[in-house]
Amino acid sequence: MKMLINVPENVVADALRGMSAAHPELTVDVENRIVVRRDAPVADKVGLVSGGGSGHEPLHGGFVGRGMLDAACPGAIFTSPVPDQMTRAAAAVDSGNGVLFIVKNYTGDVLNFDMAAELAEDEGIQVGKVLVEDDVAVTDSEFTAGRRGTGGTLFVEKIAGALADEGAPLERVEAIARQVSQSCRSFGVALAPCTTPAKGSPTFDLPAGELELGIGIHGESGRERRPMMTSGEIADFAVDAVLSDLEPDGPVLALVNGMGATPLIELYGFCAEVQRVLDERRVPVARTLVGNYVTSLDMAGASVTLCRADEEMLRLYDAPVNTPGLRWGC
Amino acid sequence: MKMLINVPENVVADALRGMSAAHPELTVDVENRIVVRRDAPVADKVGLVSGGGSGHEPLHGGFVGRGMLDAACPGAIFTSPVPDQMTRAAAAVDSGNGVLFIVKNYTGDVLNFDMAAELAEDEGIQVGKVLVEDDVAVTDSEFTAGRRGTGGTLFVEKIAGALADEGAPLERVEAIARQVSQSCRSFGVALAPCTTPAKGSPTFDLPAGELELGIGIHGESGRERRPMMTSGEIADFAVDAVLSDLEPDGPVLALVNGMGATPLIELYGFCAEVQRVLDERRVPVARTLVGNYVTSLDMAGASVTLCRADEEMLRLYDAPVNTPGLRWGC
Amino acid sequence: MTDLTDELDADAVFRWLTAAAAAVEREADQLTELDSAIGDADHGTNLQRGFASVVTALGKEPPSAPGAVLILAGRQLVSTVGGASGPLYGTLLRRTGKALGDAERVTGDQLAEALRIGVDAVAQLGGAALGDKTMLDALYPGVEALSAGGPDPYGAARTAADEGALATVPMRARKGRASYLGERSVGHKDPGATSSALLFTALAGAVADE
Amino acid sequence: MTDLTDELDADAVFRWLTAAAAAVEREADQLTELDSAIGDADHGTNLQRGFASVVTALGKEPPSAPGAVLILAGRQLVSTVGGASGPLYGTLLRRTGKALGDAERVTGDQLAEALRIGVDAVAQLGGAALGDKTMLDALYPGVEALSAGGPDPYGAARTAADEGALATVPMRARKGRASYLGERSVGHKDPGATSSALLFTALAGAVADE
Ligand SMILES: Nc1ncnc2c1ncn2[C@@H]1O[C@H](COP(=O)(O)OP(=O)(O)O)[C@@H](O)[C@H]1O
Ligand SMILES: Nc1ncnc2c1ncn2[C@@H]1O[C@H](COP(=O)(O)OP(=O)(O)O)[C@@H](O)[C@H]1O
Ligand SMILES: [Mg+2]
Ligand SMILES: [Mg+2]
Ligand SMILES: [Mg+2]
Ligand SMILES: [Mg+2]
Repeated sequence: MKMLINVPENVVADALRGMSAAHPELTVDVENRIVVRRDAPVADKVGLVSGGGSGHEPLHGGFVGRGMLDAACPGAIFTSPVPDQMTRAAAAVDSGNGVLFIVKNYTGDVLNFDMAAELAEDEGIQVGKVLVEDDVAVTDSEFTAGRRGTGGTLFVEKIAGALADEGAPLERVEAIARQVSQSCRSFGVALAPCTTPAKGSPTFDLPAGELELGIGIHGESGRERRPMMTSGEIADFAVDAVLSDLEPDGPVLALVNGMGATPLIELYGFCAEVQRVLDERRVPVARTLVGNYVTSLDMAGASVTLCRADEEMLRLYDAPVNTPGLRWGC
Repeated sequence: MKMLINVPENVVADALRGMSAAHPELTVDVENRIVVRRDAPVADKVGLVSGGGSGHEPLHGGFVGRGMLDAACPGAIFTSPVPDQMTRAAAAVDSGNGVLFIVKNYTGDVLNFDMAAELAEDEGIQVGKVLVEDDVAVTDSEFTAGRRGTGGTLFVEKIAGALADEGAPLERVEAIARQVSQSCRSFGVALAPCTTPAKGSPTFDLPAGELELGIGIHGESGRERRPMMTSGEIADFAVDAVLSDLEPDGPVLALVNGMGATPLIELYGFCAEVQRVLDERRVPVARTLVGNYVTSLDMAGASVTLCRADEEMLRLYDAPVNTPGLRWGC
Repeated sequence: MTDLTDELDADAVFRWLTAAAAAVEREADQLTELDSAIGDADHGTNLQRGFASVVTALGKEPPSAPGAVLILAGRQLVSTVGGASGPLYGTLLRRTGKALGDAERVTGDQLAEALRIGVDAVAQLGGAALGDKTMLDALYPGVEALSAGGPDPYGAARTAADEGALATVPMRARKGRASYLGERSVGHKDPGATSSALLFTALAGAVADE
Repeated sequence: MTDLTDELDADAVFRWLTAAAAAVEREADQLTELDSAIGDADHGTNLQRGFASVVTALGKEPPSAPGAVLILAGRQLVSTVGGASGPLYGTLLRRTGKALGDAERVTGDQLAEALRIGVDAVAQLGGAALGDKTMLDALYPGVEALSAGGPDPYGAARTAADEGALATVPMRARKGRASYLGERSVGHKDPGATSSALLFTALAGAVADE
């Protein structure tokens, strides 16, 4: 597998150097692996910190900026960051109003962020935490590490970021983050696996003519393998999987997300089918976002995230955001 | 090759339906294949129309909106649109101030846009035309159809769109579009070919351990095949190819563009190397844009576009833009 | 055997274009494959789409003059094909049709002369010349052989166009997308020349059916 | 043969961890391959990075007590590994080290007891139990066999940990990333259990060198 890289060991550091070159509005600490808003800490504002394994770009580093994250901590590829990163990030963004950690529910992320929270609290920083656990493909959370955090992360970071931008206190920012997290459900499919630089070969085999249903965003294979389906059939399957868990009774936000290597033209076509299914199920869609936002390196495929949205959440979703990966209203 | 589609014949129409669902700010005429700003025609403003084969998304449909294009005409995959589309689009966006056609230099695009211009002029619409021809991989333009239009299109559409947004007359908008076009040079490489839905198999064979230098954006193979290179070596080669043709004596705009299937983390790493080479060559970089903007379906690889930028061009580049694919300042 | 003094009517032209559509349909994958080697892998689907719509349009209200049939077909190609071949083939048929005027029957001589005008228009529009590895390398030999007359001018045109298409293999492309490949375009048959040869084959078949 | 009454010093622990680093280095591809089947293909590189930095840190200023060596190593793992295994192995070594206190020499019995405290801490931090198809399925059998003593307790621990790791093959994962696969996790050896077995192998080797 060919990659546009120097050596596997330096992929994350090289990318951070590139972010630094392209985004003067960010402070990128390549050595310590932290991406921070240049104007941090923002006075009288709760600081939002997220992070996780690299390979999901633009998540999380691409969501640092006004109206979203104050800092992101990228780990090695598909490997949660270490506590030192989050502690350092918390110190960099805390204006005295506390810091919220937004954590995708993976054992590694949870453990490392927990350790970081303890350390940051030792340093006198008030820390809130919210878990994103939106992947309906993972059932029986009693017999698993619990639902994974995937596409819903974007909505949590966007909406909580907007409330923080308005100057709300930590407990309110944490509460809305939790509300959004609990209102999101996702389902993903892979048409082709991804290849990590360190391994250099696909993370799983997927025969021609088959697809994986219920994949994660770390190259994990899915819950089930089936003969290839059309875009319309995939939309039926994915949307129904999400809806059966979410049961929305009002408008939703929809994210039609690419896994990295699926062309935008295919994603838009898939979006049309997702919209069709939602119409058929009489679910009103308030906003639709289409693109590669929560990716899995060069995996081909897509995920659908739906988020039950009340008026306040919609208002905050629409609020200005200015980050490399998501930008509107300013 | 698996794709997230229904049937190959409907890929473009399905994508347009998806755009329509996701972007209420656009009017998408699926049958006639035209994407138009919902508020078109904008009074007292020159209308900007572009288009070309599909498969390069977000180009061009994703660049319709305030500060960039007024309409886009997507053809079949990798096939220039037909004159009827551009004529119709011109009629839809003309406020009486005339329309500028932005045309990538391919025989098909040139011929079809020329025909459309004639027809539009017959209908009393004033039409200006500008060719984008920035690809330095195509040399000896005496013995070829001339340099191809690739990544530079984004700069032409952005900067001319900003001037049009300020209410400048057609001749000035056309003049700056031409100036930008002449100030841009690009070079692209492929690590893996793309697959068109109709053909269903890769457009060329690229053995493991080799890459194509000087590829186009239609799955054409390049000018040269070499053993695989590192990101740094590719940056050296691509930037030097561009600089030897461009010879900038002041700041440049840089576009580090993904061909579609290259993960963003690799693109940012490549961006770091491009920046390094430009530093070494003492070329000041005024702005850097990194992402998948002018793509070639699921091709893996990247291109570098540099654009000599004077004060005015920089100001217009920074001006507000609000499109699905490029958005800032509003 | 049909020679150049024999007359053709609108129906003969209609059969020619229908046969061309069938040939394009049959050879579409092959044309796309050729375009994949030195272009962008769409020539077959482009012409398939275009000629299918020509057949539909002619089926709806077939004009009664050969010229009008060609003009309608040409417009249809322009409006549905796109790419380089759409305007070029569209121009070929429209200009040929215009040159035929509105006579209800035309001789083979007249058709040959009109075709030459059509091919010249293609050369002018595309700025290409013989030997540039384009459709012209089949169109010119084809129309040349047709004009030369003889006992089987349509068969001769077919053969000449076929040979012309084959002769593009060693050429280095100087026009169209294949030109970007430079030396690497050598060794491949030009897709447009190949489809142009199909047009002459279809023509020979259509007049033989008369 | 070393038994549990024999004493170990900081150097022995240093040799243990150095041997562990070498084993991880040697087996990294294998560990990543196992993680590829039921995880995210990074366990080998994770531990490689972590243990390399342990060796570097210990090389700079090696503490003089076994407990301190383990605490430093554990901190190093927490700060460099990330993922699930970083905090878990970091906790294992830190808690074991803390339990050893700052004696300059400790008996095998003391080490076995401290290791059990360390493994319990891993179970508590990760919320996993025996049979969940995690590192615990090698750690518990290993520490159990070590505590049991006998003529070759370190060899017995190595064997027990190896067998424990192997016994994860038929298990269905209930913790960590492999749990997402449900039934599909059955039939694969757990990468963390495999690396845990390497730790016991390294320990047996290090005390045998004494
Ligand atoms: N300038 C030109 N003059 C004549 N024929 C041309 C010219 N450019 C391209 N062609 C013909 O068009 C063919 C390609 O058609 P097609 O694949 O449908 O369009 P595109 O190149 O836009 O994809 C070429 O094989 C060649 O024969
Ligand atoms: N909750 C847990 N308790 C104990 N061990 C665990 C737990 N979760 C994961 N593990 C162990 O961690 C190993 C995976 O480590 P690694 O691949 O480095 O981390 P990650 O899963 O974050 O990629 C698994 O094979 C398993 O043995
Ligand atoms: Mg991991
Ligand atoms: Mg084409
Ligand atoms: Mg073509
Ligand atoms: Mg792992």
